[in-house]
Amino acid sequence: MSVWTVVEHRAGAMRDVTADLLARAGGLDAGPVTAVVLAGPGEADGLVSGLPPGAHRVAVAEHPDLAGFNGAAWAAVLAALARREVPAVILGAHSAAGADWAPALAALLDAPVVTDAVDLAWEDGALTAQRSVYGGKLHARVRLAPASTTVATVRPGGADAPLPAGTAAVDRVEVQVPSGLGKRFVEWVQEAAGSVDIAQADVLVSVGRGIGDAESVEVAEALAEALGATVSCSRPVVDLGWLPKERQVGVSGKTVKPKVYLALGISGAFQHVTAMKDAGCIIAVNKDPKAPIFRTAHYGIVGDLFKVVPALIKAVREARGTA
Amino acid sequence: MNLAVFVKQVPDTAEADLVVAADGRSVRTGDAPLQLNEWDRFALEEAVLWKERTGGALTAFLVGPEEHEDALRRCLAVGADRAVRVWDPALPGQGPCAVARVLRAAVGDEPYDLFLCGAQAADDGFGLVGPLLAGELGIPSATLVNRLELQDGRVRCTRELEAGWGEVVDLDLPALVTIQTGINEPRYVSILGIRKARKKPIDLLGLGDVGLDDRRVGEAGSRLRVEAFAPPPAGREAEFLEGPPDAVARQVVDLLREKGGVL
Amino acid sequence: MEDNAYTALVVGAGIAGIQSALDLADAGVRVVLVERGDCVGGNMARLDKTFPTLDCSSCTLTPRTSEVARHPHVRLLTRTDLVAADPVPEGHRVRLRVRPRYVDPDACVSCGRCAEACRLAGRVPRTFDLGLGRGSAVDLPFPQAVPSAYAVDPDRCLHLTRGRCGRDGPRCVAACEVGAIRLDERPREETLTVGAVVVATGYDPYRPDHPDTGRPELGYGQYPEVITNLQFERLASASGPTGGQLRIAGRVPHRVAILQCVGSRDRTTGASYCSRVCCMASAKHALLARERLPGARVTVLYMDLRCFGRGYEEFLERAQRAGAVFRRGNPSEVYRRGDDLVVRFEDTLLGEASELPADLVVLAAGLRPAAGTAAVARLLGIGRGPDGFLAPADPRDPAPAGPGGVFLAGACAGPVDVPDAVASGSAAAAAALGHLVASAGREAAG
Amino acid sequence: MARLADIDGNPVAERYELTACLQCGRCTGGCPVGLRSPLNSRRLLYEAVVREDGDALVARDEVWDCTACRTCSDRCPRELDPAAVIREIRTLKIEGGRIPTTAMDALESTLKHGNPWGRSRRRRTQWAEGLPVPSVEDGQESDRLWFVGCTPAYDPRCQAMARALARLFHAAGYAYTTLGTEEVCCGSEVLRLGELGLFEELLETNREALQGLEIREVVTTSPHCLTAFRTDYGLEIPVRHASQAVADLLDAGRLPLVRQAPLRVAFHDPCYLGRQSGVYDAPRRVLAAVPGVELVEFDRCRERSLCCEGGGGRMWLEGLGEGERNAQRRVRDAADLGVDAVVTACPFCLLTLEDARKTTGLEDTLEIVDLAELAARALDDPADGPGEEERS
Repeated sequence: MSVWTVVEHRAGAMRDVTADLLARAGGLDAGPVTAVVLAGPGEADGLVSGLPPGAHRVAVAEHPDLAGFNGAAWAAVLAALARREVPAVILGAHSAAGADWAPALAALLDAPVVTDAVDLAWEDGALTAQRSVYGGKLHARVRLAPASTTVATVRPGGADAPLPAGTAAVDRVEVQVPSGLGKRFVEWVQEAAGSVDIAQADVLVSVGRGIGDAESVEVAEALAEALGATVSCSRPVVDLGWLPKERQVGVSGKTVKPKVYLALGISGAFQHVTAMKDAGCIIAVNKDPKAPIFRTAHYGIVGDLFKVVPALIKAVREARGTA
Repeated sequence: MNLAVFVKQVPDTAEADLVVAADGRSVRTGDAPLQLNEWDRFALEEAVLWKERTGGALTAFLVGPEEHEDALRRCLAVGADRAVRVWDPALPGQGPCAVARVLRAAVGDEPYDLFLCGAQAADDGFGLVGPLLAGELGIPSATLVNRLELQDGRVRCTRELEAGWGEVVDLDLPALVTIQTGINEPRYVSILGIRKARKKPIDLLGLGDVGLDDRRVGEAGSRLRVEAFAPPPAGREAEFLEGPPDAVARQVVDLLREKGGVL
Repeated sequence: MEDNAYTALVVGAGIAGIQSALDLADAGVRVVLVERGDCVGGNMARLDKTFPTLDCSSCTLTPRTSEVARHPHVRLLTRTDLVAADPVPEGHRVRLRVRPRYVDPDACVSCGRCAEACRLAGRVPRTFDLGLGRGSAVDLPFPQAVPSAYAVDPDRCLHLTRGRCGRDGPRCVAACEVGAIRLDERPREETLTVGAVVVATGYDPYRPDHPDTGRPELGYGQYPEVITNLQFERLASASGPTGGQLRIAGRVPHRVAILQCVGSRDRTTGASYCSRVCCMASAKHALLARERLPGARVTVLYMDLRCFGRGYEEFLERAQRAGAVFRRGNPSEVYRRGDDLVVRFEDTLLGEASELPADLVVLAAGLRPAAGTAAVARLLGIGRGPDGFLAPADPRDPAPAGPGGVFLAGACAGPVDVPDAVASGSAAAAAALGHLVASAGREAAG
Repeated sequence: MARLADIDGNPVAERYELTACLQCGRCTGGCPVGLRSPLNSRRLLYEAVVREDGDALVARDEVWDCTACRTCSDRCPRELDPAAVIREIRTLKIEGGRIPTTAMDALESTLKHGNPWGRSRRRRTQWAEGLPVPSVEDGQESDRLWFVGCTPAYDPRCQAMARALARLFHAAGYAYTTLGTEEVCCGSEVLRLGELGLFEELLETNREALQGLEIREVVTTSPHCLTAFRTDYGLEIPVRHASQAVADLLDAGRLPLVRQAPLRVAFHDPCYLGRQSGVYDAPRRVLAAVPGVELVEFDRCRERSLCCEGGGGRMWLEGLGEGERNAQRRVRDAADLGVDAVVTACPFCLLTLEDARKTTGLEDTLEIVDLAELAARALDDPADGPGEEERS
């Protein structure tokens, strides 16, 4: 019995969810952990050497059809390996990659599958998962049917500390990628800079009228830059010409659902709140303790944002430096 | 091009107070109105755009009870030529595997070229039905597609990855894609349009019609069982962070790390 | 043959009524000319110039008013209303009500001392000047008025409205050296039989501030710089409140906006019809403004220009060559911004909504049936059109209008300009004369 | 290619007699967004008559700029209805599905939740917490219905309008009931956005609610609800605006306004209250009755009141126009008049003016107050709970 962790990488670079996955796999207590590295020719060594600790064994498969990312090829290779070794659990990240290969793998193996688990447990020879449902309003505990192999993806973040470093045996495996997958990787693309789509941002630093004047928008921009976040705003800020319309969050602007929404000097006009209330985590800074934004925010800071924001920029830069 | 789109009707729970039933295994969504799953709106729009562009027919499929038919009416209102609803008393409680199996059966032998699904559903959020259905059909698939073009008899898909990245893959036809929000601008479906669609028939299929028995569907066929619903661990009521700016800033950094996966 | 066989009643002493009265009188008919106002001349008397010749209005009118005053066959009654008319075999038995003038016109020498003495001197808005100037409760509409006699405004005079004027009584009485003031005068009535009636009750200018049919969005009555076209005539007239100087609210305007079709061709004001005279009147006003206000920017906002009469198109061209700017667009509203008035309209040729700043806004107010038109119609059995104006019995024959020899002259039968009013006055007189002669013939035969 | 036709295929030019258009431009000339927007009603009517390609007209987006204030239609010398033609084009856009997402959200919310604000039906009565507001849900019937309206019920700023009105009604012993959480949107803005089908459903729902309760009179907080019931529903029973109800209570001596509310104010006539419903004097009567209030009129008041751009669904539409918004001009004009506050009597005006106050930097010098709020300040009991006036 073993647990496989499928190593996630993109354009030759390890993705940091891998550490999280290895920790999860170790915490599952369903057997030793194998990190499976699927890569194009010549790509694997770099990935293996950058592998975070936590695996007892590293299985490496290189194949021309594994270059780039092809969920069908990954699933086919993983299925072939899994049929050979029968791992109890094959674990991936609930990422764009995991969303592609994991279901395909489950289909090939006719295996029980669960996705986007926030927590996993191995109980009585079967996997149970905690999942966030109804937009995070509830959690559901689901139990998968016992099976020789179960496929699962987990939501990144919130894992226990990784296992102590050890020397993992690197095991190169021969793989075949079946022909007739009907799916070919073409290329990676990156969004051209320029036009900003605040609706796509994971983190928004949003400013309201309370920011005071156009120059103060720069304070918010500095924070956004430190965070790698996007600046958005409420309607009056657009009306004032401090920021372009494409940045506006509101019923007449854009509706956003970022993971984190930092509301600076936004007192919480309804038209604004309606368009951002579904953000994962809303942190509001406002000098007025009665500002309606605090009725929507998950976390509130009553204070002068010109004191809070510079402190925040400093703290973020520090956190980045040590991260 | 012969197109199929798969849709789901889900409760809009943004404002609803969800109540977990006494047995812990079902959820009362209160006054939450039903609506077409957000991702499916984009999938439907994409399907209609393809129909408009390439000609051919569009069939919409839904697995659900009668009160979910509105989703199919929307499909008919915006240009679906046929709507198929599959339902059977054995079906409630089923997971994505079983839904995919039911849909596979409902598709039958009809030679569709392109199948479209939403990337996930707003209620359970598995994101599984599409790719599992592709598996059942034995055709290539791509998930989280935010750009879809026809190129040399294949579909070229751009998949939305994290942090501004995308991945381009080609799929041979027939193929299945799951659609990410933002791929298009879903059109508004007017009440008059829905009213007109009420006059069009919706094909109702039972398990017998699609050749499945109830052991392969529903909870039994899902190999996944919801044991309990519960409120999420953290409360949603606002919590005030207090202290001097530096201390507050540190708390915010922790939050950013925890909630946003940033830092 | 009875005396009244050759007696005609002319109701209204505007230019049309005067023309009718003179034509009839010259033909030997005895004419009773009744006028509800203080003097003859009607609205034409208010005009400064007439188009398309830019003749002085009074030069055309005064010879006729003085002739009508001294014609031996014309009996002129001012402040007089027709209150009853009954058909009789000879024509109509009519009852006239003569309201007191409180000044004996035969005694009055028009010296003006009464007006100077009046306690309300300089405080009473002058009706003749359409509210622009201020006068006294005893007043002469304009220097050449016929009859050349002052008259007391019974709605203003303190003695008449309150029963007393100061402690020492009405000063006008004391001031009048010829003893012409008669504040105890009473209304009187007389009844007579006439063989023909010429109705020439004319028109009233549209009131942009009318509570029901007005256009409050144009700011008339709210901004002193917004006036009507007829008020503009008074401003331009040497006999007007500014002595003929174009000044408004104490300032000489240098941006003049003339707004066409105010209260005409506009169902929202209750008038679908074209008032016919405004286009040429506005061209005239534009020309006058260009001539008298050197360098002024004069803009006429119009939706169509109707220059159908002889010499009219040429007159429009003259105004345009003089530098008046004609922009196509029916103005929508007037508001104030700082010291300016702003006219909001769409320049439909540019296709642009525009704001036109102005310091004088002239509303080309349309023509409406005169007050009392309905009553006259009822008394004399005359039909009216949907526009409210009197209708001839046969639309192809403009003058004959009712049983017993009733004929229409001038603007009571729809908007007309001065030449047409004169022509229709003569036409009505000719028709009335024919009727009188024919009646006399039947009588003689019978 | 065919000329512009409505959704039933009737040529718009014939249905609205557009061939009778004088092309005078008075509609465009009076359009409150005309100076900033490409919307030109005169040209639109002309194109509806002469253009062979109606679809090209429908494709144009400037019709979303219309505030449905009806100035164009009110002023048309031929009594044509440009506002209705614009609405027809909006309907065609709706049926074609290509509409701004913000409007789409509002319409879909109205369908799902019975209000355009995306809020749950259950929360519709939250504004009234702690106030004795009767509701038919609690079995408190009356032959008079107070129709609270979506925006006063849900918008935190506008909830103060509803709360103030409730306090005034209570102080006067005014009998009424409300529909509680069963109240659904009147459909005024839904109709003006062109969503005929949804409007019909709302109309039916509200008509049935009224008939089922034997309501004899309706009082609305919002002039938009007033217009919907009076004009669009053609309700047989009297429908009055809150300002009229309060003015009558004052006239009857039933409302003791005793506390001083010393304020120089300008009254902003809402389009849907003034021009569209002819109610000009009732709010002024209320203002006159508040001790200490001095009314200074805007130059553009009553029939010429400057539309705040909140109507016609514009609360959910940004509009194409650039430059100063009318609401901004309005508060600047108010500042020039030297008043302390702009009083209005419409939730949309309240919101647009509140926004404008902030964007013009007049936050500290000018207050935007609802008429009922102002009157309630003069009531002889402690003011309403926590201030809810701060908005972003």
